[in-house]
Amino acid sequence: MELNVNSVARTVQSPPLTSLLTVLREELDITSPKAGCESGGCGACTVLVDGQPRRSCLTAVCTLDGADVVTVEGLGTPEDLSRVQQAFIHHYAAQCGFCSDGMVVAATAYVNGGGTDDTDAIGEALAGHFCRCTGYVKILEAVAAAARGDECDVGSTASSANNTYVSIAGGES
Amino acid sequence: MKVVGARLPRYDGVGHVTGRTTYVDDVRLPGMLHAAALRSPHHNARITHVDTGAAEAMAGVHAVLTHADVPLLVHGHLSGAGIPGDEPLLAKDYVRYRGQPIALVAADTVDIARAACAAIEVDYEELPALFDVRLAFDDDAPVVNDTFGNWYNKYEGDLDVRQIRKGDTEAAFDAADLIVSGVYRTQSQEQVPLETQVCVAVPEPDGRLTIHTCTQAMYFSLGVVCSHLQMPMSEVKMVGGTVGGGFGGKVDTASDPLTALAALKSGRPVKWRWTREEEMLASGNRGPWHMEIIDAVSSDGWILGRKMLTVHDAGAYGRFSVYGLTKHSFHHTGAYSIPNLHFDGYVVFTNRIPTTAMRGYGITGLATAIEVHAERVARELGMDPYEFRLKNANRVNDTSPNRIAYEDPSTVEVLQSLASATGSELSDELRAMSRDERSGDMLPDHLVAQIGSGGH
Amino acid sequence: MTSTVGAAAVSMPSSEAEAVAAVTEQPYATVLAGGTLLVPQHTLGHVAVERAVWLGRAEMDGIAQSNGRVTVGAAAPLAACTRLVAPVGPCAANIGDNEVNAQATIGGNLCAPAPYGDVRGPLLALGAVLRWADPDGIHTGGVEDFVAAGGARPGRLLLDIAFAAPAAGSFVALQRHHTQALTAMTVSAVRGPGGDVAIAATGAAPDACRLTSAEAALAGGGSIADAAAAATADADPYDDALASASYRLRVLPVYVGRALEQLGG
Amino acid sequence: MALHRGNGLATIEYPTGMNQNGDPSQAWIKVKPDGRVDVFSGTSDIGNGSKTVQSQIVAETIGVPYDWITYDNSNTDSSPMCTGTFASRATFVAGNAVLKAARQVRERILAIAARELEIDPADLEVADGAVSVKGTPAKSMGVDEVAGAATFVHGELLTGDGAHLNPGAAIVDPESGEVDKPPHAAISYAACAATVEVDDETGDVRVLELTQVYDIGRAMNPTLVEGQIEGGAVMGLGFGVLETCYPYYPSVEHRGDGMNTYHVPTMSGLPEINNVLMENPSSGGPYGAKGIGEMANNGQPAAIANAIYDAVGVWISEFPITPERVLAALDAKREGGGEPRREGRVVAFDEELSISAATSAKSWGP
Repeated sequence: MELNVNSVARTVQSPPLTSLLTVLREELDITSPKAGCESGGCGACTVLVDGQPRRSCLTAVCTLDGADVVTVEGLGTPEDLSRVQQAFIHHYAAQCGFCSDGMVVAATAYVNGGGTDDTDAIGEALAGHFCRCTGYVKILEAVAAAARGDECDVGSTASSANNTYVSIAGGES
Repeated sequence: MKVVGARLPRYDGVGHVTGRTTYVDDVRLPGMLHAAALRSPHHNARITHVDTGAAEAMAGVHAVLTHADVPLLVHGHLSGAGIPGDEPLLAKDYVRYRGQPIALVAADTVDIARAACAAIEVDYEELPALFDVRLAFDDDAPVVNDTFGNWYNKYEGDLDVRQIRKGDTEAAFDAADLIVSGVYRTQSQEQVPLETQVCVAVPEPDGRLTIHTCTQAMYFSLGVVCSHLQMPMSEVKMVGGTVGGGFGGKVDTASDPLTALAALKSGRPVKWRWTREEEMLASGNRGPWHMEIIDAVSSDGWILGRKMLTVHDAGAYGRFSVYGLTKHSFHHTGAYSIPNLHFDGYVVFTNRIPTTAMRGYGITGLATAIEVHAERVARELGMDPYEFRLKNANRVNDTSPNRIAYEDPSTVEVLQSLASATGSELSDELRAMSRDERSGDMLPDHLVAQIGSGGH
Repeated sequence: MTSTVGAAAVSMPSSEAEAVAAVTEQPYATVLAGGTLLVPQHTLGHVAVERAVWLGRAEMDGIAQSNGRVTVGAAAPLAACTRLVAPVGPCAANIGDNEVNAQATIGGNLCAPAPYGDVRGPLLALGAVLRWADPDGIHTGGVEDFVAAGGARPGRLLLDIAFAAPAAGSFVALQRHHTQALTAMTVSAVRGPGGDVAIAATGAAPDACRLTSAEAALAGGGSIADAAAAATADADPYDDALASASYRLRVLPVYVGRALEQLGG
Repeated sequence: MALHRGNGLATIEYPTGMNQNGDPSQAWIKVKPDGRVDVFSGTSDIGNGSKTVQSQIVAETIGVPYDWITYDNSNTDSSPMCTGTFASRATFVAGNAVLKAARQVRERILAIAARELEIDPADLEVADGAVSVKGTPAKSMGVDEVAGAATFVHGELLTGDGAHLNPGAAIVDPESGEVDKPPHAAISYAACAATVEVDDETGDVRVLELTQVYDIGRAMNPTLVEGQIEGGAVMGLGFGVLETCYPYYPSVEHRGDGMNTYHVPTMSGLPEINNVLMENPSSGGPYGAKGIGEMANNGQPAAIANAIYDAVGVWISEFPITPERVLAALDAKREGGGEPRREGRVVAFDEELSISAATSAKSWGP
């Protein structure tokens, strides 16, 4: 069967019930979708299938013949980062980075779908994507920034509005 | 300063958001095999018979490891600190927790490896299991740990308790206006790194081993691997440093030594990636703590003394639990200066997964206990929670339970800042407090003797 | 790590009739709909699949309404079912995150036992009629009949689910804050055209169940509080990772009360 | 149904570095002929940002731009010993190792530049990738030129090594617990306030707000330390009200085996998290740093428990604070129970949980 992966036509040989995640990682050597749980529970394997976010671990590859699959590699490159990727860097939305591949894909789908910068709406939309490092605060800020269309400098990072600094002697530092 | 203190982006941030960062599971090599483990279905059992013949005969199986394949079966992770080892890399005569690995299979595919594990015959004689740490001291309690019995007994040589004795606790309790006791039980928590335990081990043509590791501590893990394999450090190259979350759970070196042995036995690169279910049910997690605190308090809100009993549920083997308990004992007054202390702590073994490090190791549960207890005492006294805490908060040159003078404590300032941030009104007297060395009203007689000679 | 064990063949029928034929012929086939439960179990080696039939092209995902009767194809995605009347619509919306919700089907959820299978509750309350096919032919029956017949298994295909649009419906769930874990308990209530109230729960017993004692209390003129209190008689609570038996029993009346309040007079 | 709001707080302290010390870190640095700097350290980056922070320390200490630094922690062949990334030690202990190595490199750069510029090294300084004469900034040469000169004129390698080991391993007196030297590298302090909403019919707790103050020593990279604190807040939220490996502890039955049966915190309905970061430089850490990564999940559980008491008047002393525990406590209170034993000056809470209640093998109690 055929898949169009990141705009490249690929022929797939894996047995039909093989998950898209396994096909991408093990047959096509596209390693950005992560096998965080292989049960649909964590969101680290999310890719776009015909533009919609999909858990690749839950999707039998045989159901996708001819489909258009985009992984995070297909959203932008280090030289040409997408707006969401820039926002993730500028807002420090990736720490260990293991959830980031699926998170960036899902955030891209949210922004492309006309999602707003409303924190509750973002939280609902990405609720199935777990991150154990960030506490989500900066992910929410990154997605909101991307939804607004903010220009995000990838050479620096932003302070969250929720953080203030003082010195032991008192006063703002 | 320009670079330190600057809001620079992550060194590896671009790789993280573009799918380019390489984690261990992303390593792939020609001819790489995949491993799966046979794990104990029982909480406590004697292994009476193991037959790996059928598994070894399966097509696509390249190595089956049991305890007999491990050059040094028991390595003490803290042997450098004088704490003996107790945990076999693969179970030999007994399994002491459900999920304990008994064998590892390396095969062409993970499906074959799993099928081969299922084909290994193991006979067990089930034994009664112990789960409640409070019952570990009973004469008829099932025995959990073959090296130590039911609680660790080698502190500083041969003590079976980690203890702190400071000041005159009996006198403090005699003098108390109020004695408040509470029992606090905090739970086991899984680290839940998004990346499960994973290793790729590669036998190199020159006889060395390359180990792609998810460890939080490459040199520590190098030592663990070389000890189990009885190889010099020069023979093993750990490759790692990029970890998909750890939170303490990847100090255990859970997958490296066995994957390395499988690579050596098969002569092929081997990957062993744990499933999420294995991560949840068989990887080391934060241990439960049972803590009993009794405080002697004066009616004007001073904590005069504390008696504390801690029983740490370590699970079946010691790992880092003794370290965790010692750290716990050193901090059992929290952010307060309590001059008279009587602390007894035990590391108790139960037939559950061996517990290990997790963020805040030894102290997360302790801080929880101390602070709920502090709130209870304040409420019993009818005292404002901020006032009670600010009064007893450690000051410069107060001493810790183990007699180290606090150099730069900021509890007072941190609490004042919190009150301000949350709009909680503090009295002028509380606002005027500082961390400065105790004097005047802040230096009542009972705190004089504990003042240190350090400070600044 | 390409799967080599159980490299099942998958057929892709293009109509319901073809799907029935494909599922019921020997060797009996396993049904693949959204795949959210089957695919991970297959990946992890928890199920052996000899042959599978994918419903994605069988045109079994329609939702039709006529003469006050709603018919939902078994392969309708939960996301499409969220616009159905309460209690089934809100229940469908409560299952999974957005991605799982878009992919999972109502039939797949119905076929999955606890801790999945949340839609069994509202469908029981609605008195939904299921149609399913197996080698013996086409069967119709309620959720309880389908479950009693052994539920999903190779060779059996759930076709559709039909129910009369209720006068009113309500749905409440025991959903913990701050987490996405499965729902421990749901209560669905339905007021039929004749004013009679049907109540069903998931998580009150090992399988979804009607709360007939609570219904009887209402029918007998009892208050919401009476009905809520009576509900415990219908419970067969159990422990699992989500909630204890004692907690289930303790809060069942609370959620029954809330469902009935939401249903309104 | 009634929802009740309450506020609670907790204050905590936590050591930086391995308890009792004895945990070395080492690093070495070499400079390429164009002045670019290669740092070799064995510190794993588990998401905490050690690659970033250690690179910042090196850039700052040598006086070159951050993007001149290549940081290699990839293997044990090229990197010297580091005990690892745990115990909040990576910034403090391993950071000190790279700091010392960078200082050596800086001295070597100054020495070569002094020969090139024919001036006393003490009169030179390095900043922004250039060596210049103090007070005469016009007289300068780039670090790239210095490195080139070292390589091709002087036949030398600009390199440095550093190791950090906090003074010895503390020895503990087994009787008193007294130690002979500080068993930590530094101590940090923090406080947390929680606002919760409790459903008195179901026991369900929603955490609405977490406000936290952390003594961070010094923010090496403010964004990164915020990331630690925010991440810790949500992990502490999980510990406080959601997560347990053994829902029926001490029983081992009914364990959650995946992300949908073990209650991991999610993005939806996140509490409002506000932080105050207080700079209180440590005496021994690189640029005054302390390690705060681990303590970041220690304050929330008690603050939440205390807020629940404030809201509905019940104490929960078994964690996590599940709806069932809250509801059981509320039920006990409604039935007139749940009070501590009060006898004279003794107030005894939770006696039913105590070891004395379970066994006679260990006697303990007020």
